[in-house]
Amino acid sequence: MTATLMMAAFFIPIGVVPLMWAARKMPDLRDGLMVVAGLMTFACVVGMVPAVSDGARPEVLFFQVFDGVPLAFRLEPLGLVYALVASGLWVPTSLYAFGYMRGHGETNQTRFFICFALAIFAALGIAMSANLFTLFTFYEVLTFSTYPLVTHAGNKAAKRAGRIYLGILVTTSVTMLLMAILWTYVIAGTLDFTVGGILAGKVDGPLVPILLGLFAFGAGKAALMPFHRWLPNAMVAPTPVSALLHAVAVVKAGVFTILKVVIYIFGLDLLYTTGGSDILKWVAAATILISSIVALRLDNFKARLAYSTISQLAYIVLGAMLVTPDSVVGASMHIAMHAMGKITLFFVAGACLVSVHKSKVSELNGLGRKMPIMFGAFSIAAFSIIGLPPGGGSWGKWFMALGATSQPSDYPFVFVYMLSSLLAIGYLMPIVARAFFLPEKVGPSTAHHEADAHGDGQHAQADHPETSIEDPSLVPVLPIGETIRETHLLMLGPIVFTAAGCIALFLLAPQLEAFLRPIVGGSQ
Amino acid sequence: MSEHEHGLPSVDARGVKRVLWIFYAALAVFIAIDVVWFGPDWLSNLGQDTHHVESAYADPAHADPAHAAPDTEEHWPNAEDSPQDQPQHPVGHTAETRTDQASFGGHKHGHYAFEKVPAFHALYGFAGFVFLVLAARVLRLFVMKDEDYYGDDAPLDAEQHAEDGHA
Amino acid sequence: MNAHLPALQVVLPLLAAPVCVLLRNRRVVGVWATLIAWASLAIAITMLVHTMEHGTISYALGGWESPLGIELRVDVANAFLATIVTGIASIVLPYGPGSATLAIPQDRQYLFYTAFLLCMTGLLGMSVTGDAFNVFVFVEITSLSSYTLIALGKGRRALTAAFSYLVMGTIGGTFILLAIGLCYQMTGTLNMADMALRLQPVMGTRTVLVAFGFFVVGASIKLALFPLHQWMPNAYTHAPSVVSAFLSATATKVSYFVLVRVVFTIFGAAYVFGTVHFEWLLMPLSIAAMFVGSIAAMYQTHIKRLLAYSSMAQIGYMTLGLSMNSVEGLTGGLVHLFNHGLMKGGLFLVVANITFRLNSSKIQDMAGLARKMPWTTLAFAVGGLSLIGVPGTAGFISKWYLVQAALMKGQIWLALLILMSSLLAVGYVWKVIEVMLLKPPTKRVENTTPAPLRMIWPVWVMIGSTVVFGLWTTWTGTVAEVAAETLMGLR
Amino acid sequence: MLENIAASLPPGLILLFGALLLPLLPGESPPADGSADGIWPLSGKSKMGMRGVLMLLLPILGLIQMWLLPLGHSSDVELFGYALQPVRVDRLSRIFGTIFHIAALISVIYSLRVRDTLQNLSGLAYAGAAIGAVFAGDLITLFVYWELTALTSVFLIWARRTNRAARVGMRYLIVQVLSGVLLLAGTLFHYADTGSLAFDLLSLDGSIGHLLIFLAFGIKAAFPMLHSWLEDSYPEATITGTVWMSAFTTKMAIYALARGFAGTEILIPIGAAMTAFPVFYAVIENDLRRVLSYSLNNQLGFMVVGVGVGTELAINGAAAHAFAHILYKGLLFMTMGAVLLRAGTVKGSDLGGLWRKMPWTTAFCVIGAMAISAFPLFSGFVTKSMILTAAADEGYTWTFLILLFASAGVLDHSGIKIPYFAFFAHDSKLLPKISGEAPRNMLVAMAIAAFLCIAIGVFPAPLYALLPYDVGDYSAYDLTHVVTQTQLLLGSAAAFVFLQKKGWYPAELRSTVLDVDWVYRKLLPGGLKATYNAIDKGAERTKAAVGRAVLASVNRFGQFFRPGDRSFGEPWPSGETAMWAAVVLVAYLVVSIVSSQVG
Repeated sequence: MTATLMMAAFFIPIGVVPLMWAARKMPDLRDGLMVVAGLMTFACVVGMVPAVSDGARPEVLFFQVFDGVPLAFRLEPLGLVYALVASGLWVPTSLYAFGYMRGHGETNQTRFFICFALAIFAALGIAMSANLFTLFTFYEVLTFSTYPLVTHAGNKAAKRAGRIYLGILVTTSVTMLLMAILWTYVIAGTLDFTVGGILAGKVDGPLVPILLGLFAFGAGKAALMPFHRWLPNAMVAPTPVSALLHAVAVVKAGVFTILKVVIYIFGLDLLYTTGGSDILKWVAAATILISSIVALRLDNFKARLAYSTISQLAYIVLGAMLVTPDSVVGASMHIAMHAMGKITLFFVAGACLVSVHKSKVSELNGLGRKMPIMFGAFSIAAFSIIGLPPGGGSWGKWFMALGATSQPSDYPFVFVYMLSSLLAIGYLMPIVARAFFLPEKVGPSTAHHEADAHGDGQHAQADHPETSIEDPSLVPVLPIGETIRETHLLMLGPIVFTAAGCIALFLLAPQLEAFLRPIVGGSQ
Repeated sequence: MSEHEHGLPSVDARGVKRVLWIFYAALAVFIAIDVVWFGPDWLSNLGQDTHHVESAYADPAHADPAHAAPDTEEHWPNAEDSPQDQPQHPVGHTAETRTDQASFGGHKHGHYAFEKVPAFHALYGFAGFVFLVLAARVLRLFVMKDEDYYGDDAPLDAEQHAEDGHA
Repeated sequence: MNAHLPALQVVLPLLAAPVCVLLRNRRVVGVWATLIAWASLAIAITMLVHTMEHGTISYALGGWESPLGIELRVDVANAFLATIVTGIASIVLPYGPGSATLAIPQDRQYLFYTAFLLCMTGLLGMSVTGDAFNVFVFVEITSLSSYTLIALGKGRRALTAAFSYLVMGTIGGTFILLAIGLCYQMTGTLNMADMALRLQPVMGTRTVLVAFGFFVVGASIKLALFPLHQWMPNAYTHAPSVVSAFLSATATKVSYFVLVRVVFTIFGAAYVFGTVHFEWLLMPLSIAAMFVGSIAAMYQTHIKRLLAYSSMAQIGYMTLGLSMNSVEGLTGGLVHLFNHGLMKGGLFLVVANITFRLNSSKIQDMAGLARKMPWTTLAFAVGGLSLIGVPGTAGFISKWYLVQAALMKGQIWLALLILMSSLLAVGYVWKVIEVMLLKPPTKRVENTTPAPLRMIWPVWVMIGSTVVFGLWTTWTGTVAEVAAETLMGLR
Repeated sequence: MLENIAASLPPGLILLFGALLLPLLPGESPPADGSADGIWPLSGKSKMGMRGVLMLLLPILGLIQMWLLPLGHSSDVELFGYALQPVRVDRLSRIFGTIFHIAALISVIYSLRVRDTLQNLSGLAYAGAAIGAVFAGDLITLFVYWELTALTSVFLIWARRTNRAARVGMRYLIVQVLSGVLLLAGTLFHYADTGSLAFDLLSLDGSIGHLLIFLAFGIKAAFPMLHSWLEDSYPEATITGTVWMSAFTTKMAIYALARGFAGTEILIPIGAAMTAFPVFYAVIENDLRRVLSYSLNNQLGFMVVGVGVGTELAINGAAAHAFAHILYKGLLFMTMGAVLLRAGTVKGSDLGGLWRKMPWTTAFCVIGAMAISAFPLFSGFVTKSMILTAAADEGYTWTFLILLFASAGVLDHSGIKIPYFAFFAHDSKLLPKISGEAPRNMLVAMAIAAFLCIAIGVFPAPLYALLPYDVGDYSAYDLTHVVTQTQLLLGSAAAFVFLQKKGWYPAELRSTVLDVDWVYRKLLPGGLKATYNAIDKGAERTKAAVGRAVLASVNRFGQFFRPGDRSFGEPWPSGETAMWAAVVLVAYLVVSIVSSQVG
């Protein structure tokens, strides 16, 4: 039964693609199909929660590809959490995307939504994969299915971003991740995710850090420095893409891979006893701090959020590299926590762009007065990202930092987590302060379309039309009262929903923790 | 001068003087109480230290909070309101030493001999105040800057330096 | 019945070729050739199944037993190769008319089919024969027919390309003939198996050394090993696209197979890798091919030439697999032989579609093609991903085996080089995809229409199979592994 | 039954969540923009409205609910397998809870006419968080409330809606959250060490966790060198915001110190230093609300000393002093707020003679000044003396003398400077522009606070009954105390008269006074900016250089591969290819010969 649900969840996102293609001439039907598919997928994933929580590990084996390496799926709590995040946020993002894409007058919407569904399909494939080969397969599918999304604008900046995106992701995954996978295969003879790891007793000495390094850097989607450049560049994509994919599905695929490798390939004991992750801890810590500092100085809204994402991803990597049960569980929790928070922030950034044509932090003055609900949601999500109650992010951080207290050599990382909170305040709270408390600036706004979201000086090409409202029913403002003009309901709804999710995760964190504890051998 | 500008009377110099006189009188009264009431007491005790309570921290058992640990569970009076059930204080000191000092009148009490010097507090206050003000004047030489020294009123935008997509 | 299959495999297309000349009508000829190809495919698959289950089939031509008579010897490897050749032919031939209408005058199209069938005969002959001299004969049949096929291309440069190929091919053929002659001189036999036995006592001689050298260089020219690849880009560029598709998918592959045969069957791994250290020459050249081919491809402005240089790089992978002298390596080489045949054949068919509509193979002319020919563009993208070696496509499987082989030999640097060179493929594939997807359409593209269905389905059969064989490796992986073990004498 | 309802609710939550209802009630919407100098305008009409009713109800309800909880009440929950105690009622937490509710009520009355609902919301939520914190029985709950106080209170600064306020708010928030994360880190280490999360006596025993928690408390308690956030931020909050802020954060920290580090001897010198150094700054500071902030810092010093001494009397003294202090410091900030509202500034250099226009405010200010200066019959007298006595009891002679000196200093900056320069001295040029007395609700709030200042001073018994320990027969009103304290005050005042006459008393000058925040406002940003610029410039140069080099080599490389004459991308003539065949053949022979030599 659970296996059926698993396959349903896996096939619905790709099954809806031909239907959407068939309905390409009827945008409402096409978009409706996507929402229905999203709801169904999420329902399937949620349906598996009780069983998995009771210890079930549904498995589906397609066929052997290499000797002992099948294309196979097996769901465990960590994967289910990732699947829940990816599928659960798909519906709100879809709704948001309808408002955004139409409000922004984007072209090629069918291609956009189809690639979107493919990306979700790939993310679910990653979440449910039973071995590294399956995971790698869908990892690459995710890379290539998101390329058309990143380059959606089709202008010079988008093309450049697409090159960097593909260049870094493919280079890292092929030269390092694939190398590591094959190396593991040659050493261990299997690639199955196994509780306790498959490498224990088979590797030692410097090979452990080398192999782990290949995995960690090879999962370029985790944006560990110095392979992080693709992420800010990918921000030329339309905001729904930035929100769901580059804050949730894609980047989480990277850290998810790292977590899976640490837990199920190496096993925590092996890394803890050999100290194989010592160097990577510092790499992650440096990434956290450097990217936060960079974020402090960026004026472009989405770019700032992108660097914040890099920093938050490094939290998770650091949590994984601390290889204590607490930190690994915390890192796993943080996948959900960060997803919920960051998607909200991106939604707000996109709504600012569409509704009031602002793409820079310095242009946000006074917007909170006009859009109190939206910026209230932003504040809550920002708290979550910073790691303050009542945002869910504080729990993830608690457990990761708790893991760092296990041995004195890890003590510095407690402070890294703490310091990064302060830096996060530094780059997020000014937005709140400006929006609510500074008088609105008068004067020409600089951002008229998405192309400027990537402010590398290469402004939009002539082939990108000026913003026009494709659908007059979607005027992107929602007037409430005299002074309040919120963004369109299709965007505001998801924003409120995900912000509420941040608080919900704060309250539901114990359940999440108990659900995830078995991945490190804890009790149910 | 302000009188005409504001159309309001300025502070009456005589009024100020009257207040000051009251003030001087009060000061004199309190010094007098000290000298007249407590004076003999002071003279008789000159040269002797009054009862000096030893520091609780002189006793290592008290000084080291670790020793107080067994008490920490009931450190603060949780359950009981009544005084006799007051739990032990971690530092171990109680109010007993205070019993002889609570009376109004009688001889001047204090912890230190210098406190018994007549008008000690008045003098100490005067000296302390003068020192404070003069020291503050010196301090001013070092720490006083322009009002907009930090430039906090400037628009926030100046703080954005980096090109986007930097690093 | 099964015993006669090897002979039938060669004889069927050989006899069918002259029939084309008699039939003349281009439609009838097209159907006839297609049927022959399908029949050949059926034979090849039957042989493959048979050999997988029962082992080698040996067929004495004309009843003369080897070593005196000519032996057709079909083991798993041979059958595997025959299947590839006939399989590709079966898809390309039905497609033929579309391309042919463009490039070749209608009244001479029967010649195309005749030459095609002859070429197929030669390739199949090379695949199944157990006789060294036969190899030369079939090499020449293949070469001569392929000169014709290339020369059928539009424009005068096709003639120069064919001529250049002819010169090089003749040199290669001559080298092979020389080598066979030297071996014959030393052993007095032409049967490969027999030759291998009789060479053993004289292995130390200079003659054998030189013979092997001539074999190697001759075969290397035929399979376009760097730096002897020079005939290839022009030939593929100027030949009709459908011919490029067929030749790129089969001709170089069969030549590769001949080299493998020579190495393992005639001279033996012990001599080649133990004494001569052939890998010292082959491995650097393969690696150079991988890199130089890919980099050169990146700089091309014509899509067919781009694919040709890409082929050169891909051949490097195959020879690299050979040079590793291990079952895994050879399996990788053989799997790649099959997979590359599929994807390169498919890609050339895609190009055929595009040039059919655009009448140009310049990359710049394909701007914005994704909007006008979405399925064709998608096919190119999938084929390109396979060239890159993205998981889920056939190219990934080859890469997996090769890297695994390198790692099992402990050659981590080699594994890294393989992976890095595959990255270069991203460069040249994406150069095209970017133009098709992101550039605003040119006038030429604006006025175009999608290719007709009859030209799209063969493309998708080829491209689709790269995806199928990218996930379902039971057939390719197992067969190639058995073939490799057979070749290396481990079975 | 009431008790059961009350028991189901942690104290503070009524305020915390009740505040969130405010925007939902009908009320006047704020004007589109703030006034010129960022002071949010008050409603012209005295209509209270639904929001006002709710605001008044919340602290009262909260106080009732809190008092319905019996001593010893605690609620226990398990979270992540940790035993947590979100509510623990004992006498220490109850006295702080009580005064926090009272402070909230007074602040509410003071803020009744603020039309910017966000300010009121923040203030109430802030009070709720602080109340929650003092009832927290475990460190995680404490951390949550600890951070909430920071998050809610920052809006009271930002609400001024100026660039300066935005900056100050950011600095404030970062420091406050720094305290929070230190608390969190300390909790982590403490938990790793002991496996317990209970918030009880921690003590500085050399463990890193306790040290971090101590620092966390120290930041919020404004220990010397960790203090400048206080003087930086409080004067920059809105008129009502400063009143709210003056009550909670620092006293919450005092509570936490009393709970966790009572009797920690290092607190005594720390506290003594805290009482002393701010008074120097207070003398030369021009902004009167900043003067009060220094004064606040100085008063905290007394409490810290009390906690450090740690005897029952000392703890009682600290708690009582916190209680009294919240009232009189609130009162003083309220009067200065009224001045700021009417005069538009609280700069000593610009003020003077305001008693003519604002007699009631002047009177309340004088009462507050006398209370803080600890004149007999005022609240400061009955509480501060407990701390001084306790310190002397335990033989901390130098501490005692410093506290005495600081008491004289308090008289200077709060007792004299504030009322004198604001309301008396020479008449200000602003005087004609001042429309009159403070609004009535503000006066009511001030009156309540002033009444309490005197009431406590005259009848300290009810306050003593609330204290954590039994006060026994301690009384502030014996002759010695009264005489010595009055002498001290009058002597100091005489010195003021003397200095004033001599012209030595420093004039009020428009200025910025540097404090330790210079390090992070000037030194660090400057250094960082220089570093950034250097990095940027370096990166740019490297980028340009590398870019050029790469471009050149790519071009050269490309020349070789790009289609064209004699390049790799173009087939060569057949002859050349044939030559390559020969080359390969030769290469083969070389290899084979070499290998035969080797092998």
